[in-house]
Amino acid sequence: MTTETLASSTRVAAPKVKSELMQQRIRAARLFLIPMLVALAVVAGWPLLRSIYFSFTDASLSNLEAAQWVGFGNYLRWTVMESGAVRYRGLLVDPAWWNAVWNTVRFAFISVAFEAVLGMVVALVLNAEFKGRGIVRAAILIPWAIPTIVSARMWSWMLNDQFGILNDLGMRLGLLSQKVAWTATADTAMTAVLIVDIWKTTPFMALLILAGLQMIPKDIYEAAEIDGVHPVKQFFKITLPLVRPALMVAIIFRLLDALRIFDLIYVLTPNSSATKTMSVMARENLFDFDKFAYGSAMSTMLFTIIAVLTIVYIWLGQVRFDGGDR
Amino acid sequence: MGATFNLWKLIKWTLFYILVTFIVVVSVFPFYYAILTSFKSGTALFQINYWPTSFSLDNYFNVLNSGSFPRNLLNSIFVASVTVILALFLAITASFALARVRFRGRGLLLLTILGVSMFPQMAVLAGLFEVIRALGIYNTPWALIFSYTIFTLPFTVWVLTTFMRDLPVEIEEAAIVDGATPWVIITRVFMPLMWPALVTTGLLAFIGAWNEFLFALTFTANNDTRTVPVAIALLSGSTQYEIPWGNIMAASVIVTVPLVILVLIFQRKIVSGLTAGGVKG
Amino acid sequence: MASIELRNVRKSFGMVDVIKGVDLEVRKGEFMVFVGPSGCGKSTLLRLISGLEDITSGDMLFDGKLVNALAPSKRGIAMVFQSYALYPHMTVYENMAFGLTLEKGHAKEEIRQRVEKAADMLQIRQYLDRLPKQLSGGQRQRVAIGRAITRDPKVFLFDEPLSNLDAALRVATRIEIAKLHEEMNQVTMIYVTHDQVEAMTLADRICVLRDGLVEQVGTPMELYERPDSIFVAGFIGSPKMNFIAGDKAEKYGCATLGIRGEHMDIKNDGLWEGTVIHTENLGADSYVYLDMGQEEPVVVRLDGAVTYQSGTVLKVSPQDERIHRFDAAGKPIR
Amino acid sequence: MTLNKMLVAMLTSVTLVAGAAQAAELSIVSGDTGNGLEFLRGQLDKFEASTGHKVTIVPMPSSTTDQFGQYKLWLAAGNTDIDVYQTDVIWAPQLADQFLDLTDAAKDVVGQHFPSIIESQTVNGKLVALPAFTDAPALYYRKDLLEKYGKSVPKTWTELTATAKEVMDAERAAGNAEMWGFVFQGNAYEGLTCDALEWVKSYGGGQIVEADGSISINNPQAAKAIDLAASWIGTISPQGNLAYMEEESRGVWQLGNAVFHRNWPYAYSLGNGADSPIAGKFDVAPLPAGEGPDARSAATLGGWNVAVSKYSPDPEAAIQLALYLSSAEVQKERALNQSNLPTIQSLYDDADIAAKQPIIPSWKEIFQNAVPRPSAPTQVKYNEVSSLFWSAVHATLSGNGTAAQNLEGLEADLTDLKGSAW
Repeated sequence: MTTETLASSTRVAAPKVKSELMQQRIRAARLFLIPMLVALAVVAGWPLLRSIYFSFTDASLSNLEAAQWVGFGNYLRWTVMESGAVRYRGLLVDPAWWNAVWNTVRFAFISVAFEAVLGMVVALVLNAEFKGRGIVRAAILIPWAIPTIVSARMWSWMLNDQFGILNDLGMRLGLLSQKVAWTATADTAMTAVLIVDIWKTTPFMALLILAGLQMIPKDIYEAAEIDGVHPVKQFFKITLPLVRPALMVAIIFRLLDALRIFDLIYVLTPNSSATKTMSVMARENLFDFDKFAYGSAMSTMLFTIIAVLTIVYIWLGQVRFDGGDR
Repeated sequence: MGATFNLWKLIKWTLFYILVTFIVVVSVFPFYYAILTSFKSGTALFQINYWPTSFSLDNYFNVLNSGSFPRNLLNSIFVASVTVILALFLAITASFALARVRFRGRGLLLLTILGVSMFPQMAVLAGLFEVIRALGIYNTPWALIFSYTIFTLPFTVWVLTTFMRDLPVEIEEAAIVDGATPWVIITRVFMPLMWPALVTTGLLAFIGAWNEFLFALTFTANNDTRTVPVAIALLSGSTQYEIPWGNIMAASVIVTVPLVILVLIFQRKIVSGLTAGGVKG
Repeated sequence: MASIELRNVRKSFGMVDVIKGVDLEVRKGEFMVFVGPSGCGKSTLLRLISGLEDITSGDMLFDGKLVNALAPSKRGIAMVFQSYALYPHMTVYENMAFGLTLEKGHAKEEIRQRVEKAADMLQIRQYLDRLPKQLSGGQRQRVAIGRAITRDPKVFLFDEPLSNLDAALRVATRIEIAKLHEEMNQVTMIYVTHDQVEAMTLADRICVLRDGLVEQVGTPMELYERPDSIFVAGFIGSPKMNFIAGDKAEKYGCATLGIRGEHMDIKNDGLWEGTVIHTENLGADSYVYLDMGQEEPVVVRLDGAVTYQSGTVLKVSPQDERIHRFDAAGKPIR
Repeated sequence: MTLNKMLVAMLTSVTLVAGAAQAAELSIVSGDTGNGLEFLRGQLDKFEASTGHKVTIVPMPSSTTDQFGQYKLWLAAGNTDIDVYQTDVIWAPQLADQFLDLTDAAKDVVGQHFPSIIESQTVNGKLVALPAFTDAPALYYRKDLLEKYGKSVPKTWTELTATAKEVMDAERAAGNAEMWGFVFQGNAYEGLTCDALEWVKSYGGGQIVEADGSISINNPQAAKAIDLAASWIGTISPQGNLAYMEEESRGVWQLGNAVFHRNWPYAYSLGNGADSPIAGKFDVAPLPAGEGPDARSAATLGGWNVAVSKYSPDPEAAIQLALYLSSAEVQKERALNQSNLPTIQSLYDDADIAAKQPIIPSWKEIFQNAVPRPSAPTQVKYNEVSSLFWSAVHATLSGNGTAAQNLEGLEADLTDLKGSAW
C-alpha cells in the first residue's frame, strides 16, 4: 500500500477535475523539467541533429553553408564501371572504418571485462574490515582523480622504451628479456592502451561494486558461515547474485564510456591503426582531413552503434534502471 | 590444532595484506613517479630512479610563475564549481519531477536522458561550437559551464532520480499534508536527506568538469579563460619539440592534489551516496 | 469538527479498480475505523479523504462542501502514518512546528505555545530537542501524533499507526489514542487498521471494507451482533466465528450457519459431536478446536483453564438465540 | 644591410602613421613554446611601441595536429577573436579560403625571400601567408666516436648504415650496452612523412605527389629507400624508434646513446646545453644521399608563417603585424636569439648572424636541398595524403609487408583519394 504513489494515473479514466494537488504537482514537474530539457536540447540535441544532417551532405568545414544534400552517399554509394562491375564506396564499405569499429569494440569489451574482475577484487578487499581501510580506499581513487590528459602523458612517459620505468622494472624483475617499445608496435600498442585504461578506471568500477556490496545484509553471510558454506561458494552463490544489479549498471556506464574512448588514445597512440578507435577516426576526418561530412557520418554511426549495443545489453542483461515502474 | 589454525590465519592475513599492498602500490605508483619526476630537471629527467634523488621545487615555481597558470587554476575552480551547482540545481528539481510525479512519457524521458549520456563528444563538437557562438558566450567560462552540462546533467539526473525514488513516500505525504509545495518539499525536506547523493554526484561532476580537455581547448581562445588541463597541454619547453616533463609533472601534481584531497574528505560519503541511490538494479 | 460525506466514490489505478463506488457518511466528532483485509482499499479510501489521492469519480464533501479537488493542506486534516514519516533531519520541535511555519500568519510565539501544548498532551516535552533517530518507536509515533495535533485539524487521519509497534506498546498507544479522542471530542477521526481488535476497542463506528466496497457500517456491537454478511461475521470478533455447512445448517434452514465460539456449550446431550484436535489454554479462557467434518475446525471458547486430551470426543450445542443464519449468497436470514 | 634598414625605417614610418590613425587590439595565436613565446612577446612589444596597437598572444598546444584542428574549427565558424595565425608550411593550401590575400600588401618585400618558400605559401595565385622562418633537418653525428673509430661522416645512407653498425657494435662491446646506431622520427605521424620523404627523395624516388599532381610514389627507388630504413629497425635503431617523435629520439641521442640522429636545428643548442653529456662532442651535416640516378641529399622543408584571418575585424592592422613578423628585422632577431633559419636570403650573409650563430650560414646548404612536402598539389587533401603515406611507411618499418607491397597499396589509395582531381 505504501508504495502506491500520490500521483494519479492519467492513462485510463482521467478524473473529471484534476485536483489542486495534482495540478500543482504537474505544474511543478513541468516547471522543473523545462530548464533541464532546454539545456539538454540546446547542448546535446541540436548539435547531434546538425551532425546527423551533415552526414547526409557533402559539407566541408571551411564552408558549412554551402553543404549540398547527398542522401546516403557518405554511407554507401556505387558506381557502375564500364566493364559492368559495380564499385561500392562509402563508410559502410570502408575497411579502415570497420577496423576502427573492431578496435573500439575489442577495446571496450576487454577493458570492461578486466575492470569488472579487478574492480570486484578491489571492492571485496575494501569491503573487508582491516586497519588502514580508509587510506587504501582513498589511495585507489587516485588514478581516477588524475585528469586523463595528465595520466595519458604520465603513462606515455613510463611506457617509453628507453627511459620508461616500466621497461626498467620489467628487466630488473626478469619479466622482460628486452626493452619493449610499448606504444610503437602494433602488437603491444593495444596492450599499452588497455593497461592505462584499466589502471585508470578500475577504481570507479570498484567503487560502484563496493556500493553494491555494502547493500548486502551481513546476516546472510553469518547464516552461510553457520551452514559451513565454503567462502568461494559463498562468493558465487551469495555475493555475485546479490551484487549483480549494481555490477550490471556499473558495466553499462563503463561500456558507454569505453566505446567513446578518445583522449587516452589520442595522447598515447594517436595514429597507430592498431588502436585507432571510432572517436579518434571521426576527429581525424572532421578536423584534420577535409572530410567533414564523412566525419559526421562516422559520428552518427558511432552514436548508432553505441545505442544498439546498449539496447542489446540492457535487453540481454535485463538491467532495470528505474527499479520497476512506480 | 590451535597452532595450525593460527598458522593458517597468519598466512591468510599475510596474503591479504600482500594483496592490499599490491593494490595500493599499483594505484599510487604512477602518481608517486610523477611527483618524483617533478623534482628533477634537465638530463636527470631521462634517468630512471625509484627513490628521490634530488629535491628541487624549481619546476613548481616555473609552473606557478609561468604566465597564467594560477589564473587557469582559478578558472578551473570557478568553472567546475558553477558546473556542479548548476547541474545539481537542474538535476535535483528535474529528478523530483521524474521520480515523484507520474506523467505520460516519463519512461521515455528517462531513456532520452540516458541517451544523451552516450553522445560521443566528438559528434557534437562542431554543432556545439555553433551554438556557443550564437549565444555569444564563446571564450568565456560560461561556454565551458554550458557545454559541460552535456555530461554532468544526465549523470546527476540519473543518480538523483534513483536516489529520490528511494526516499520514503510517506515523508513527502506528511509534508504535503503540512502544506508544503513541491519547492518546499525539495529544498526543506528532501535536500537535507540527500546529502550523500548530492556530495557523490557533485564530486563526480566536479571531477568531470575539472578534467575535461576537448571542450576547454575548443571553446576558449585566450590564456585568461583557459582551464588547467589545457594549460598543462600548453606547457611547453623552451623550443618547439622539447617536452618539459618536469614542469608537466609538477603541474599535474598541482592539479591532482586538490582532487585527491576532495576524494579523501568525501570518500565515506561517496560510497554511501552510491549505496543509497546510485546503483539500484 | 467536520462531517465527511462520500457519494459513489470510485478510484482506479490504471486498469485496476481499487474503490468501486463507496457511499459513506462520517459524523462530526466521530471516531470511524476502516477495517478489512489487506488489499480491500481501506488505505486508499483514507488517502482519498486526505486528498493525497485523486478520486476517479464521485463526490466528496466536507461539511457539505465539495472538496474533490481541494489540496490536502486546505482540508483541515492531519495525518499519522504507519511509518511515522517524521522528517529525519529536524528535531522533534521542528517536526511538530513545520506545518505551522509553512502557513502564513503564525507568530513564532504562537507556534511555540501550540507545539508545547501538544507535547504536553503526549508527554514528549522533554524530547523536543532530539532528532527522531534518538527516539524509540513508541516515542516516534507519539511525536507523529503530536505533529498532527499541533496543526489543530478538523479531521484526524490515522493510517495503521500501530502496526510498526510491538504488542505491549501497541496496547499502550491504543489507549493513548482513545484518550486523545475523548479529549478532542470535537475532532473527527478516521482510523485505518487491519486489526479488528483495534477497530472494536477504538471505534465509535466501524466501516468494514471488502474488495473496494463497503460491506457494513455500524457500531462495534452492531457488527458483532448483527453482521450484514458472512464476511463481516467472520471478520469481526475473536476467535473467528465458526461457519458450519451441510446437514447441520440445513436443519436450521440455511446454507451456512454461523456461531461464535463463546456461544457454544459443551453438554453431554450436545447436538453436535466432534473430536478434540487441540486445546489452547489462555488462563482466563480456553479455546478447544474440534473436528466436526467441516472444512475448518470448530472453535469453542470456554471460561477458565480447561484442558481436553486430543482425540477426546465431545458433544456441543449452539445457543439458539445466538445463531447467525446465512443464505447461499452469504446474506443473513433474519 | 642598408637596404634592410631603409625598409624597416619605411615600414616603421608607415606603421607609425597608421598607428596614429587608430590603435587596434590584435590577437595572434601561436603554437610556439617557452623561449619562442618569450621572443615573440619581445618582438610584439616593439611592434606595440612603434604602432600603438596592442597585441595579445594566444598560446596553443605545441602539437601541430591539435593546432590545425582548432584553427580549422575556429576559421570555419568565422571566429573574429583571432586576427593573425602562425601557420605550418603545409597548411597554406588547406586554409587558403579563410586567409586574406597578402599579395598586394607584401609586393615590396616578397622578393627578399627564397622564392620556393613564397611559392609554398601561394595558392592559386593568392599569397596566403608570409614566411617567418624556415626549418630543415640535418644529420647529427658524434664526432668523438667517429674519430675514435676513424670513420668519416657518411655521405650516403648505406654508408651511414655500415658506420652506425660498426660503431654501435664496438661501443656495445666496450660496455655501453645502451648504444644505438641511428635514431630518427619513426612514429606514425607527420614527422615520419618528413623523414620518409627525405629517404625517398634522396634515392631519386620523387616526392610522393609531384607538382603537377601525378602520383609518383610507387617506384622501385622509393621502395628501395624505405626497405633500407626498415632494415634499421632492430639493428641500428631500437624497436621503440617506431614510436619516437622528435623528443624521444632526442632523449636517446642526448643521453649519448646514439651515434647518428636526424633532427631539426633546435636539437643543436640543447645538445650543447650545460648538463648535456654530449656537449661539444657532436656536429651536424647534410642528411646522406641515396644511390641511383637522381640520388642527392634531401631535407624536408619545414618552417612557420604568419597569415591573416579574413574574419579579423581590423585587417589593416593585422596585415601590418604579419608584415612586421616576417620582416628582415624580426627574422634577424629570430636567427640571433632562436637560431631559427631566416627565409630572407640576404640574412645568410649577415655578419652578426655568422658571428653569433655560425651554424646558420652552414645550414644554407642543407636548406638548399630542401624538399617541400606535396601540400601544394594535393590542396585540402594533403593531411590525408600524408596520413596514408606515413601509415604505409610505418607498416613497412614495423615489418608488415615489404615497401613494394605497401607502396602499391598506397598508390591505389592515393588514386582513390585523388578522384578526378586533387
